[in-house]
Amino acid sequence: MTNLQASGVSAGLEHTDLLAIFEKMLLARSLDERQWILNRQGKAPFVISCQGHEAAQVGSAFALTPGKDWVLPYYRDLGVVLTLGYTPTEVMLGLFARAGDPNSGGRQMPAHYGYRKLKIVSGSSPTGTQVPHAAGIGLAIKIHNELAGRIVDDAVAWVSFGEGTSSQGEVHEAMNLAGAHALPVIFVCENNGYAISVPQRQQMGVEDVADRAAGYGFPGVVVDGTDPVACFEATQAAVERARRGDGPTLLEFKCLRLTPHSSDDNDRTYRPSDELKAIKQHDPIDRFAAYLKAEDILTDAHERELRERIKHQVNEATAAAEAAPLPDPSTLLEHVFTSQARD
Amino acid sequence: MTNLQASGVSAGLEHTDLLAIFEKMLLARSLDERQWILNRQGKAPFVISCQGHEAAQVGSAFALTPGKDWVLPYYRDLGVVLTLGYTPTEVMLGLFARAGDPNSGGRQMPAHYGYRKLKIVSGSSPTGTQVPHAAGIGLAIKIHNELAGRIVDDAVAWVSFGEGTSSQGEVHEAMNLAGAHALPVIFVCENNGYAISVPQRQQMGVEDVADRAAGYGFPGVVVDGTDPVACFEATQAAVERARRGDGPTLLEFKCLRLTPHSSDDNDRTYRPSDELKAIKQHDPIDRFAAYLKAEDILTDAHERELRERIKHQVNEATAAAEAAPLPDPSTLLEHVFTSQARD
Amino acid sequence: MAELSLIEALRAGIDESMAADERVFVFGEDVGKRGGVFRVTEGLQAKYGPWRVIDSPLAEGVIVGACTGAAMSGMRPIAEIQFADFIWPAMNQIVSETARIAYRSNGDWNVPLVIRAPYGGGIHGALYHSQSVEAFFAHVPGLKVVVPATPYDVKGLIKSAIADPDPVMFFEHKKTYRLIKGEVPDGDYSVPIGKADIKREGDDLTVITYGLMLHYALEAAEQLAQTDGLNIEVLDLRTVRPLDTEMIFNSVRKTGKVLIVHEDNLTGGIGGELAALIAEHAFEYLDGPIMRLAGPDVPAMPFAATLEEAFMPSPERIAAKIRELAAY
Amino acid sequence: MAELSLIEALRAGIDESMAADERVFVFGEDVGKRGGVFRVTEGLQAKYGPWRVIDSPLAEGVIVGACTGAAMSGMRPIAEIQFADFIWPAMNQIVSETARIAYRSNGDWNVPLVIRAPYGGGIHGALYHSQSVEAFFAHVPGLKVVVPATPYDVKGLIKSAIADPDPVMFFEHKKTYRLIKGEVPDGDYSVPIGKADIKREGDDLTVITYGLMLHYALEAAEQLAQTDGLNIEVLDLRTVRPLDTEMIFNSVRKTGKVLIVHEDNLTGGIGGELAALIAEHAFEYLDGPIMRLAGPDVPAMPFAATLEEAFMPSPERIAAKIRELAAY
Ligand SMILES: Cc1ncc(C[n+]2csc(CCOP(=O)(O)OP(=O)(O)O)c2C)c(N)n1
Ligand SMILES: Cc1ncc(C[n+]2csc(CCOP(=O)(O)OP(=O)(O)O)c2C)c(N)n1
Ligand SMILES: [Mg+2]
Ligand SMILES: [Mg+2]
Repeated sequence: MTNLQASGVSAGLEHTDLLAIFEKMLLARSLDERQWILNRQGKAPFVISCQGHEAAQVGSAFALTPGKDWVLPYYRDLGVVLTLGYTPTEVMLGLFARAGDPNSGGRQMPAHYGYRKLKIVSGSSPTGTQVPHAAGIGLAIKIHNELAGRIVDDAVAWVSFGEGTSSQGEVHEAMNLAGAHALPVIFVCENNGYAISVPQRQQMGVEDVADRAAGYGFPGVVVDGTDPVACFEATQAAVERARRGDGPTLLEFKCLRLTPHSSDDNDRTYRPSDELKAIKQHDPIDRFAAYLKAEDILTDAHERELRERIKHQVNEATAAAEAAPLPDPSTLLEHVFTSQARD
Repeated sequence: MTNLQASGVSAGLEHTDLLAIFEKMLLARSLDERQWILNRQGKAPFVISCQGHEAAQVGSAFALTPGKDWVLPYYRDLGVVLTLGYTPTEVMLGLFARAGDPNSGGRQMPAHYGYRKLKIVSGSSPTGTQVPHAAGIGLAIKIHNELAGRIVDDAVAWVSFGEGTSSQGEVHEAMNLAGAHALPVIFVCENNGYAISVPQRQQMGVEDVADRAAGYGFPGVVVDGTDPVACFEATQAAVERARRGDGPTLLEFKCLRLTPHSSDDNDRTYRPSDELKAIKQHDPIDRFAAYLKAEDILTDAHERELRERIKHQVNEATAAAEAAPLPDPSTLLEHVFTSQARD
Repeated sequence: MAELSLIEALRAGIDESMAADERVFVFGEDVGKRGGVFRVTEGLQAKYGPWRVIDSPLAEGVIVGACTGAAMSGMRPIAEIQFADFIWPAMNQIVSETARIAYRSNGDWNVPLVIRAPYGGGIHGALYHSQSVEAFFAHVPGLKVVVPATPYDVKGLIKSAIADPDPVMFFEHKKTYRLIKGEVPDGDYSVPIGKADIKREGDDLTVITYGLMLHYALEAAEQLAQTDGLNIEVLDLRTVRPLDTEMIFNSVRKTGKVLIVHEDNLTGGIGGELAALIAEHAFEYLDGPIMRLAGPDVPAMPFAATLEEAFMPSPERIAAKIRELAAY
Repeated sequence: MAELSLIEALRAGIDESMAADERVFVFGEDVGKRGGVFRVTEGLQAKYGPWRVIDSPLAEGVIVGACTGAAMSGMRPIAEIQFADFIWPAMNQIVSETARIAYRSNGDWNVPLVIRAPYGGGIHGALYHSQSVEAFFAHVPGLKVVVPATPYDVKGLIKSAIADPDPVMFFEHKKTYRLIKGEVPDGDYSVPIGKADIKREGDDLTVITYGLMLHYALEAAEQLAQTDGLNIEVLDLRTVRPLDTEMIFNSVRKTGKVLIVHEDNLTGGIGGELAALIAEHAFEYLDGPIMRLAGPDVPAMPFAATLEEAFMPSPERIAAKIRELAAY
């Protein structure tokens, strides 16, 4: 984080941008924390967290153009979808499985994002299946440009997944395809060192997933995932490369998992107790706040005001979503086919 | 091939070994050529060739210990299975789908090898499925050694596949597993530049499949696949590494495909005609013969005698296999389950 | 009107759809210069260029996965799986993704994707180039599963499949590609997905079938008309999901006797679903047991001619089974 | 004798098999320290060490593929798929490899492998943690498919599965893990694969079912005995491939009426095969249509409680269907 100021400047981020990033990080954290409270209150059967990934998510998503670029997030990416335009209420509608949940109308578990109007592509639970979709969207963009003989579509496809998920064959197949045709895809590995209980050394024989990119013919970049500016910068470079038609990049953000895998997990059964203590020292929110204050971009008063505002937003979102109706059981059979729904 | 003599010596190969390698290469080529003739005569519905891969196959297999090491070849590996102990008649029984075919009793297509007594593991048509099996055999060996607290089983699992097949997700998954646990597996990619009609540049964004190994935490080695001694040496080093418990190696043998993909293919539809002419200049058999003669290891007379002997063997094998009975239709329902057959 | 082989009719259908809609592209192994190992796409790359007929890497998971992504982004991909036997690496995509994206997004997204694959045996394809896989996909809600048997139907159905806003599995019996010829109208027409077709009218007994077996069943029926005076109705499903229950039940009501014939293994094949539907909803019209004739329950069709022949249902075996049921 | 929950009985069976045979090992995601996300293997790594209970990478293809290789080399692996919904990346291995290695090698090789997976819904698992997948595998020759419903059966069947020289798919309904308790004998016993079990005798009507639905069917049967004086036979398949046709046909001969109940989607589910077998081989004993009650034909079970409930067959719905059939 030492060179964060420098990169903030070199990345062309204004102070207002840095504050906007901080705010989205805080909002993601607050919404996430509230979800755990609701879970303990018996009001939300399932929570899966972004805590410890906020810097990577918000920083990276900040380099995308909402509504233009295609985004295929995974279940931890609350920070990503908030940055791209989800409202807190929409997030909470998903948590409570309400009919108005934009992801799925309450059909999917919480955090299974998807929102056509934001070009956030519907995701699922099986790990890694979104990565071929991103390659396919990249292929479609490439086809448009090749048929036109020039770049008529400079959108990119941004897709994320955990380091555990990088073991899935489909992730390999997608990266290989993207490498073969220099497709405009940004592969983002949010590496938090665990796949549920399985530590990275049990998952693979390397330190850096980014090392794989060389085997596909494109750059792999390791980034401090607790530094939002570094994540922004790395993503921006990848986006520019992709828009130019130069092909994919694999970004590996080294993140922290500050919570158990999900509300169904108990990480004390497998995680050394001192490890959690140690990583909490690197909490991306605290670090970014400290940096912004050290640089006089954020004052204590401003931070308090921000936190108040966000708390209020989260309260409102929770109340609105809780009051919203559940899906009508009579809708169970709808949308098996699109044709059925549209004619 | 210039330093072939040096490597032959440094690899500890005696002249008799070099001649044995040459003989197996010749035998593989002869059996293969005969199969095409039989195909054109309408006697064999399907042929798939080793032509252009003989040096890699025989050289590499020569570094294994038959009956001790586990071998999972793919359909081109006639040279491998001959080196490990298949007789020409057994090969021809497979070609003619005879009841006595050791692979499958005539159930599988030709070249779908498998022979329990030789520890050649039954293979199939879907490309790449054998690679996880090899990782699993490596895992089993590792388990034996870990449970014993020392190396009680120093066998290796040797598995091969084409460069096109390296795109399959299962290949990635298997290499990743082998890398995570330093399993005694030797991954052999026989790269002939084509997956049926699809040239390598359309399959992947890299020159060398071997580059992928770094992403799994083990060495990847590119070897001239027309040089049997180089292939032997590289395999021997990988075998020693694996026997010591130091883990896998990915060997990439740059081979030539001197024939169409199979007897069902017509490569004139996609292969530049001068390309085939050019690669024929590098025919591994011719090159090795020239080398052996230059080194006075082989004389013209000896070569003639060898070719005569092999021709005779191939004749005998063809006649014996052709005369052998087809599977009895009443056996169709057998061996769906092992229990059924063994009790 | 022209007489075309099944493969020519299929190619013509794809060609016309590609000409009419620039969003349509083909993605699969060897589909480009080679025109596919069966030559279904022969000439199409030369006509439409390398970015509309694209050779994929050898990886079925990403063939279907990438096409699913492309379809979500607005394209109309046709994924070719070289042999139906090689569709399994794509199973995760098909079942978990392609088939349920409309449902899971509550209708926000859809996947207009055709997945084509040659299936079936009798061509010395052995254990891994002969399989019938339609029943697996017919068990997946969210998929339509089409198995045409004639040149007319294949062209009409591929056009419907490409135009469909939802995923369609399109299985072509590889033995019919060049064996089966028939009249195909010039120009545009389509055959609706989900409609069966009575390929031969009769009132003694209904044979329900599809694919290559349709032709064997018709052969058996013709023979029995001459030798036994039996008047067999032959119902070609054409689509195995959704099933055309109306036409099926109507035929059963008329004949009272049903033989189901498929090449796929007996246990768990389409025949089970058909028999269950009939045994529940047309029970009172049945004059005899619902019989099935199908491939035996072995993992697949062996290579040796002796064993392959022992596996395949044939016109003779179908005729024998019809006689048995007719005599009930 | 002790009263155990289903998960305790399952764990005991695995534990005893591991103690008895050093070739047995467990390979799957989170099976080690975490003891599996459902805790089936809890305590086993502590007992047998990290090389007999091994955390796999997150890749089902190689979980099954590596276990298949290890099994061929003489081990007796138990592969755990964390949720049945996540078995699809392994479909290629299971269908193309595991299931047919014995057949394709003409008996030269065999694959003694157990693939375990929790399946089924009713636990807020949503679209991807609720699926029933048994019918897909019951269509694959070369596989045995076991779906036990009681602690006694689960322990006896896991022991048979581990001892079996061929691949066995072992599906455990995750809602039964802690919900269902029962007497389990101390020490070694086994339950044979392929044998059904009459869990309740009766002569008015046969309900054929398995898994969680067994318990719902028994509840419905008890209720109807009291309210309607109906005497319902409840047949627990326990194994869905191979089916115990003898016991099935015997029950149908006795009652003349059959209701098949499964949680899996209706179309293409096990019910189809059952109905077909009965409609062919016990036709003359039928006093009414063969009815099926099953999960509806939607891609999977939604998350929202309202929709999940609308999906699940319940004791009440089973009772209503029994009444309908009994009145026929
Ligand atoms: C195909 C598949 N297998 C297993 C699971 C169960 N599962 C859900 S998340 C997860 C771990 C993912 O780890 P990683 O990719 O590192 O992401 P993280 O949760 O650490 O961010 C597992 C095993 C799944 N969802 N899909
Ligand atoms: C899963 C699967 N998909 C497709 C095929 C058809 N097929 C057989 S060999 C082959 C090309 C293999 O190329 P490569 O791996 O480079 O090996 P080579 O034949 O060149 O030695 C293809 C596409 C198959 N056998 N399996
Ligand atoms: Mg992780
Ligand atoms: Mg090749």
